[in-house]
Amino acid sequence: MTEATAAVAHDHPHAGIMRWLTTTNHKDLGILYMSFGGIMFFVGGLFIMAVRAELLYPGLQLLSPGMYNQLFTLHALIMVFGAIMPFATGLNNYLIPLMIGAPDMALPRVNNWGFWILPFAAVLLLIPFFLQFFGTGSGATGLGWMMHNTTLDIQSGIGIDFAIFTILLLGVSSLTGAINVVVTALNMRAPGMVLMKMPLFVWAWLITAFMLILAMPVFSAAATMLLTDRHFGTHFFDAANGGDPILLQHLIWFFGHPEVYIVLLPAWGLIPHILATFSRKPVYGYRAQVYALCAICFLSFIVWSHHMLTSGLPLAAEVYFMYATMAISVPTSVLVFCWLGAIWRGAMTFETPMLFALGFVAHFGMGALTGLVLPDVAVNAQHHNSYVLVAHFHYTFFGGGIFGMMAALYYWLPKFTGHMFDEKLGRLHFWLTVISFNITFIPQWFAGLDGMPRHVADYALRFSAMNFISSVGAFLLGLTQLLLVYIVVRCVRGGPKATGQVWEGAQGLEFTLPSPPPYHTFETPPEVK
Amino acid sequence: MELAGASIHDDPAIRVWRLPFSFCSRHETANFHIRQIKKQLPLWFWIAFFLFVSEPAHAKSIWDFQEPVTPVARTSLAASVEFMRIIMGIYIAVFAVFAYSIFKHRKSSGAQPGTFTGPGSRRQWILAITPFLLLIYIDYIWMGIPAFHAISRMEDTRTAADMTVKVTASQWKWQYEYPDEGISFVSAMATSQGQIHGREAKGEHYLLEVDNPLILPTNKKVRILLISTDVIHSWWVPSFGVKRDAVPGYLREMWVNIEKPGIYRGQCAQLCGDGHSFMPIVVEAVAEPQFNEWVAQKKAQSSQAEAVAGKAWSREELMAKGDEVYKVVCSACHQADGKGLPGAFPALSGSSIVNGPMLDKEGHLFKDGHLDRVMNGKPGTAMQAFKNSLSDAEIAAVVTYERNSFGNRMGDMVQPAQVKALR
Amino acid sequence: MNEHEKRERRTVWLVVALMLLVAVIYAATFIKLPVWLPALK
Amino acid sequence: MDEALRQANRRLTIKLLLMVAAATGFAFALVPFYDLLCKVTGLNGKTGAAVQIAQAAKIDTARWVTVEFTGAVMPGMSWEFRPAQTRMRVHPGETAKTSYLAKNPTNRTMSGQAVPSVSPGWTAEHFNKIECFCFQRQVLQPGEAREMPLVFFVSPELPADVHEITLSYTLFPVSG
Repeated sequence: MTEATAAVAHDHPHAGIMRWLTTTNHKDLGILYMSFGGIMFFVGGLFIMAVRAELLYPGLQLLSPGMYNQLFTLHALIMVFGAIMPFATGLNNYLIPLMIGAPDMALPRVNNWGFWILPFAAVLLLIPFFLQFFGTGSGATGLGWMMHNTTLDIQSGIGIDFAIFTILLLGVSSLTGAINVVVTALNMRAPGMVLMKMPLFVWAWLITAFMLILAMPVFSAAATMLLTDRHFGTHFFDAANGGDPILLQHLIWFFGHPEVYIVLLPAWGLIPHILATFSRKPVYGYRAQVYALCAICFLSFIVWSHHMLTSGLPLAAEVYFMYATMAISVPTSVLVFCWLGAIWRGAMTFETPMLFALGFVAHFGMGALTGLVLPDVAVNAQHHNSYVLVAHFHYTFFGGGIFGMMAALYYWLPKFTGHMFDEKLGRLHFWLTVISFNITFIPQWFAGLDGMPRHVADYALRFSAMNFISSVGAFLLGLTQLLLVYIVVRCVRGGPKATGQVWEGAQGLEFTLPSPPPYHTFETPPEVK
Repeated sequence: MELAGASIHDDPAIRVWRLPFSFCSRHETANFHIRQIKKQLPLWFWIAFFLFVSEPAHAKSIWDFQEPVTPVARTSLAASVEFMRIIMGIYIAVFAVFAYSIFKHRKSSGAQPGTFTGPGSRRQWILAITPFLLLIYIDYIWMGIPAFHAISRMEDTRTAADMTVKVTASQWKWQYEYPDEGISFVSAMATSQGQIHGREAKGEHYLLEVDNPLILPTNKKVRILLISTDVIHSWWVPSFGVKRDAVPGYLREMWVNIEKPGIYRGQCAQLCGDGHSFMPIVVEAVAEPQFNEWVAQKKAQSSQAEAVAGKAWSREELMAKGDEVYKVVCSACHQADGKGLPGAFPALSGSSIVNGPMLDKEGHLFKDGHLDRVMNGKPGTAMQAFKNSLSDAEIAAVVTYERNSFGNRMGDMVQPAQVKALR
Repeated sequence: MNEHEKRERRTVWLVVALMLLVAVIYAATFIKLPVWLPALK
Repeated sequence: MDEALRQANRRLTIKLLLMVAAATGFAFALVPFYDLLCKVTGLNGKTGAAVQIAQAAKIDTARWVTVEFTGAVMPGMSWEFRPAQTRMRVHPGETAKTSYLAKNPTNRTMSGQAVPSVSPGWTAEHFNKIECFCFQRQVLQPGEAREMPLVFFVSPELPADVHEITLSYTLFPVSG
């Protein structure tokens, strides 16, 4: 018996806590992943609240610079690896088998393993941060999320080593998850569902999984090399013995750039579902979107050095990376075009998921367009490592990634719980998020254009006004998210019954099931025409 | 010569960071900030007004950098403004269509959903392809060609430079060197810890002021060589439009040609540890005659210092001078009474290093001895190599002073000439 | 061999192939990238 | 739980423990393995960089290239280290000789390793060192000063755009 059939053979879940610890059921694991992502979203948010509180006024009020560095580094690592990626993985766990008519993921036990690595990785990352309050060690890593400075001199102590082990663990977790997705999507589809009929969300995740498989080992290897450099006397990144500190940047950005798309692709995959549902139209430009996603996947691997245009690359490399990066705008605009096509001449209604999807398009559009400016090397010399960059990637990561995840959450929440959420509160949450998000990040453009570097705990007086507004916006944005908790908890507890279809225009196999779907689904595969 | 001012190392609060939450914000400083912000608020409203209301003709004032004073900065500002206009244009065009669709194609206004899944007619295909052709045109021709010229100008090696300046970055200061003139000095932040921690009012150039600015002549092509001696730093003056990393062990270069005299301020732009925010760059651009005057003056100073170092100093002279230097350079960490700060900065009083040997019989520097520490610093700590920033006489004086103060009674002294020989 | 067994076999091969791919990239980063990348400097 | 299942679980536990032990062992074996790999393949410069012998390169007397020299000392080295001259003008292809001065003013025998770097970086392949102190570690006795010679030529293939090349040596402390 294989794992797949073995899992199905367990008819009933364990009771209580054992159910969640031992589960190999894709729906249970999906919920675990998503809950973990949600919790980490608030942990990472809390950290950035402290950072923004420090930046409210010029001068050092609350934090020492070392503490400040730790807080923004942990914020970034937690948000990317702890919140957005696990949440997207949770969605794929829950939805891919339902969307392709499979009984479960192909490797359910591996799936369980992949999830249970995550809490330990998170603990490992955070341990040094808390230990310092008890006088042990010098705190967590404070090098920025990609650790792109040479770590040999910048920070001794255990923080970076713990971060390295965290990265290695996350690598294992992501890779098992990715392999699982690839195998499931390629091998477990219901009869009749050819690849070109696979829902776009599954396509996006299949491509994401391939990106993970290609990029994550490089990141793990870079982390291992860093570890051996720090403790075992190798000299990969140590200039003293022929190593090259810039090599570390190359390796890390070789992963780091695809990582940006790993965060965004799942959202790009689910946006067409939502737009189509609430426009009551079929998906627009399905093939074009699949090809665009593939093209972005390919391009993301050949443009990494645009993150290091100020590190002194040769002229030829600068020109190449500039033009290659600009090429990404073409497949990305194909996606935007298809999103426009999805709502054009539809019959739209504006429930919360639709609002978030449209908010995604508007904010991601801003992030993407400014991304068109940044590769221009001359302009990049000005924008690189300034607050312009901070604003830019928050428009893509928050305006893209998180808005997408929230759209997905609202869209499938009635399917997961069987209850409708409070629509009024959902809309309130959306508008408050949009307003406070823009109050937070628009001023950062101007601070950056005016010459404010990022990663600074303190700033010159000319940046005061912008930072004050930005901090106030950030506090609002943080508070607003508490509303999301309230909405989700209330929806889980009860509320009006959701139908199987949930939304009037919803299509797809997952909406042929009752809400919530039974513990085991599609044990006999459905026939797809 | 001016002495290095208090730097980030001097601040006990930064070292004692097991207590990160020091609630030292004072009311009067908070009021001060609010006044500052009120003063700047109209600017913000103004910008918001232009961003959302005005036509692109005003766009230049929105997307302004700090005043560009080099050809490269002017080029990149122009490119940035034009590019920003283009993307705002694209954004407005695309989202106008979105907005139209959102208002027209709603269920509540009785719209009937279409069933199409892609462009149908030839007209629709043309409509679908055009934006992409336009985008490619923008990417590779409209902005792409000027961008190429801008880069080749930025990396220009065709024209020879008029002079060279070498910048050596270290945590958290810059050392500037004019190899052809034989001038070298260290430039560190001059803002006081009191201002940073809200005990004093913040000055106009808070965090953007240094003890020794880099002096450059205007209208000269200056090649700037960059290197680091610890981690990666990045040298950035927004008005110059150039930014480049200083990498340990690897030489990098860029160039500036400043067209307008003035004082230009920038900061380190690569996260480089705790003092990253406190590593400002100040460049004073002056006309060539003034620059030559400054060089002559610097040279006179150093030959004067050399002459002073050449003579034999009496103990009294050394002690008096040492007291002076100690107050400015050392007392912030090691304290006025030489007792240091337990757990953060070691005491000099009764220290085994201060009370240990500094020179051996042949006159060689005792490795890790007192004089070696003062001259070459201790890696990985706040104790920096003062031979880069202090003169022979100053080092000799302060070392002699430390060995014969705070209850230390070594009784010996060191002459500037000896220090000179040990550099 | 029925359809089910065929699928199982495919699953196993796919997993093995993907894991090999991961291992190769991981090893190549150590061995090859330091050799390739100097070309970029 | 039936007996068969319990037995199967026990076997699995033992297998997993063995795997952990094997993985730990492998991790320890990696260091000698890596050393061997480096020795065999010459990776990471372990075999030492080969000195390029000047071919009878044609001297391009029509062009001048300015070569600048500079030096940096890493913290922890109490040495003085600087070029004997800051710049010289050479013809591409012409063999030139200069030197760096190093002095160990301390009372301890110390060794350092100079790591070269050329700017603009992409001209490094056109900058050929025939004799260079950077290939071996330099040991200086207490108080010893040494003039370290450097013989080089700039390749005639150097693009015509380049007029200035800077050579920098960073002196790193060598411990152990």
